[in-house]
Amino acid sequence: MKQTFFQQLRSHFKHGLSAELAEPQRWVGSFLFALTILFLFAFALGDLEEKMKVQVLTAEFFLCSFFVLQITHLRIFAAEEEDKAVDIIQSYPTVMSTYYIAKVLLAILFSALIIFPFLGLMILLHGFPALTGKFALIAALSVVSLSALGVLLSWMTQKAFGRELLFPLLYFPLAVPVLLSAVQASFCLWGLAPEAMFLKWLSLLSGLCVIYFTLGFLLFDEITGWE
Amino acid sequence: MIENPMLKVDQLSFSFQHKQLFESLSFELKPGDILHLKGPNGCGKSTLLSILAGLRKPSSGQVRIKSSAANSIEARSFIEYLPPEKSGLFLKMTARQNLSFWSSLKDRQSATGEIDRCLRNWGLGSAFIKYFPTQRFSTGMKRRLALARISLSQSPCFLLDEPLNGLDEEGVHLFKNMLEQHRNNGGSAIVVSHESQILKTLFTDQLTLHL
Amino acid sequence: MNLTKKDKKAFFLGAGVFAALVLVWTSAAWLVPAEAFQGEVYRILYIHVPSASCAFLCASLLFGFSIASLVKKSPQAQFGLWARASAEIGLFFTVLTLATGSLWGKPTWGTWWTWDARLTTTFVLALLYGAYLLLESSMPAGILRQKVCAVMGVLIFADVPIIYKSVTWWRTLHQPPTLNFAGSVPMDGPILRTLIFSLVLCVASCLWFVWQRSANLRLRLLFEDQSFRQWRGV
Amino acid sequence: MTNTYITAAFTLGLLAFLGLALWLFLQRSRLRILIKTLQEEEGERKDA
Repeated sequence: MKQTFFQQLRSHFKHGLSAELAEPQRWVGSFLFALTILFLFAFALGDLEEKMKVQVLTAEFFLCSFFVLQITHLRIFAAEEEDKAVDIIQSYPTVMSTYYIAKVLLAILFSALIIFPFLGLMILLHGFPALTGKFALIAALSVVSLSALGVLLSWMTQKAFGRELLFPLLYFPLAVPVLLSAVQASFCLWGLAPEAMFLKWLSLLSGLCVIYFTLGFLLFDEITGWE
Repeated sequence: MIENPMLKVDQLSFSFQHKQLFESLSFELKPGDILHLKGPNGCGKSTLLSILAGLRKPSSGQVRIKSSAANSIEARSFIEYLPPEKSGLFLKMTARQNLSFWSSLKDRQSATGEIDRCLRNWGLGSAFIKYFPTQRFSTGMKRRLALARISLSQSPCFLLDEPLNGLDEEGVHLFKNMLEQHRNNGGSAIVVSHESQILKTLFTDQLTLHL
Repeated sequence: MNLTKKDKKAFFLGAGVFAALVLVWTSAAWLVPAEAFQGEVYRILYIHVPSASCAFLCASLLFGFSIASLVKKSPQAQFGLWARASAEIGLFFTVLTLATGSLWGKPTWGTWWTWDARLTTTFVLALLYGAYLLLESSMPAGILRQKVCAVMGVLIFADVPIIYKSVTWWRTLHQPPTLNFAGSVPMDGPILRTLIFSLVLCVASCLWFVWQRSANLRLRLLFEDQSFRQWRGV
Repeated sequence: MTNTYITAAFTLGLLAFLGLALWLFLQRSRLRILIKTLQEEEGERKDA
């Protein structure tokens, strides 16, 4: 009666999707957060010289996506924790790594749902020159690697006291290389950094995706089940 | 041929922050047995059930479910666990979504017809229940939905912690029928409950934990 | 003062290492000949480089103990305590590295803090150690805490080289590393010897600190168990 | 001017090491005392 890997992955993902859709206020909240960032920067931007403007807009974009990701990851297990469905999932014959992968995919889906429209708005309103495939690739890679990391940390801190304070303190230092390479890679796009470095930063970003995903995939089993 | 026991516990002991809950506990559960777990509050009944459900690691001793360790995937496919206070539901989702998720996890993929019949059996068949999130259910109805999940799964071994809390007359009656049917089909169960008079007829043997 | 004989021996050994360190550092600070380009201020290297290496050594110690506590399932093995001790001592050495780094930066670059590749990496490492200790203190004692902290230890170790690589790429655009471990500073004769001496002694004292701190943690655990058992009248 | 930074760095290093060793030493002796009083208590309880 043992389910295959993909069957369980599908049922976790399908169920998680309807769980997220059943509770829209969670990710609508972070969309409103993104809008506030958009307006704040619009007030503060003024008329900067072109090179400076691009730098500030890049900072705005990655600052906002980092916090949207953090809000999403902090609440990713809320549906299960509410009525202790987590215990039932762990008492069921679930392959916990499929549960991890399903949650990471959901985190990526719902944060991308907020971050990419936000990017569209920035391009429209501020003339942010990010309408290139390369920048979309950078944004996608950083969302994926941060989601793989965020879901793992969110499960780890589930039973900790003062979780809302602890989670960002764990999340930020581990996210430094992702944010750094994302910002520097996008600077290469606009001539603020040597062109040759773009591929290096991209390889580092994708390396981070692989590392955080495999670590999460392997280590997730260790922190579930018999606690 | 003596059938191999459904669940075998030997020399199990558990201490939580230096408080010894139980010491070298051994018992067996054969198919068709309904064990009543009794004992004063705080003697570790719920802890014992969570160990058997593979949620907690015992300090020492072994738990074998159909000859595989309690926290292995094979063992988990045989048991069905009901937590004491909370019923383990997705509160923002409807009763149908809850049941279809749990059945898909146990490779049963029960069709909506089967789910609806199960809901009707437990008196949860009305339209209101089909379309509204379970957070609007009363405790009794939540308990019935959790018991519906357990009966739908048809796993051989049930671990039920205070199944009757919140249930009304009809609920208790439905639960007794389910347990009886489960026993006749060769299933086994461990029940932690304080209303032992109501369920006395169903229990085959009992185990008392002391403080 | 009723330390056992074993304690006295351990602290005596520690005092010996410390005395040797005092000797090497005082000679490094004043006696060893000045370096051609930077004059006197390069001497801070003798304390900055060893403490930085100890900071990164503690990261690998933390990694080793985390893997051990993940693999070894026996609850008695106190790898969790060793991991925590190495994280605490690691934090101590990262702060020391940052302090000596900025003391070295002031005369060389005229500012207390520069986003130099190694300083930034050490700064992030300090954040990681702080995060690890905060995670451990905010979870109830038990097997889950041990496993979660071990996972954090693995994440830290996996992250340090990546941080170092990315920060070095980032900083080399603006100003090439004037001094790195192998070093543009001509390493020969007395300079190299003193550096190796202070490095060896610094590593020795780091291991000693980790060892003593974990012994204290084990002792406290023993005291807690015993007092609780006594209170329970077991 | 520069050697003030050197002396500052080295004294900081040595003081830090000394402080840490001292902290460990005091902690160790405090724990030993606590455990001793515990054992004495245990002894008294056994005799009583």
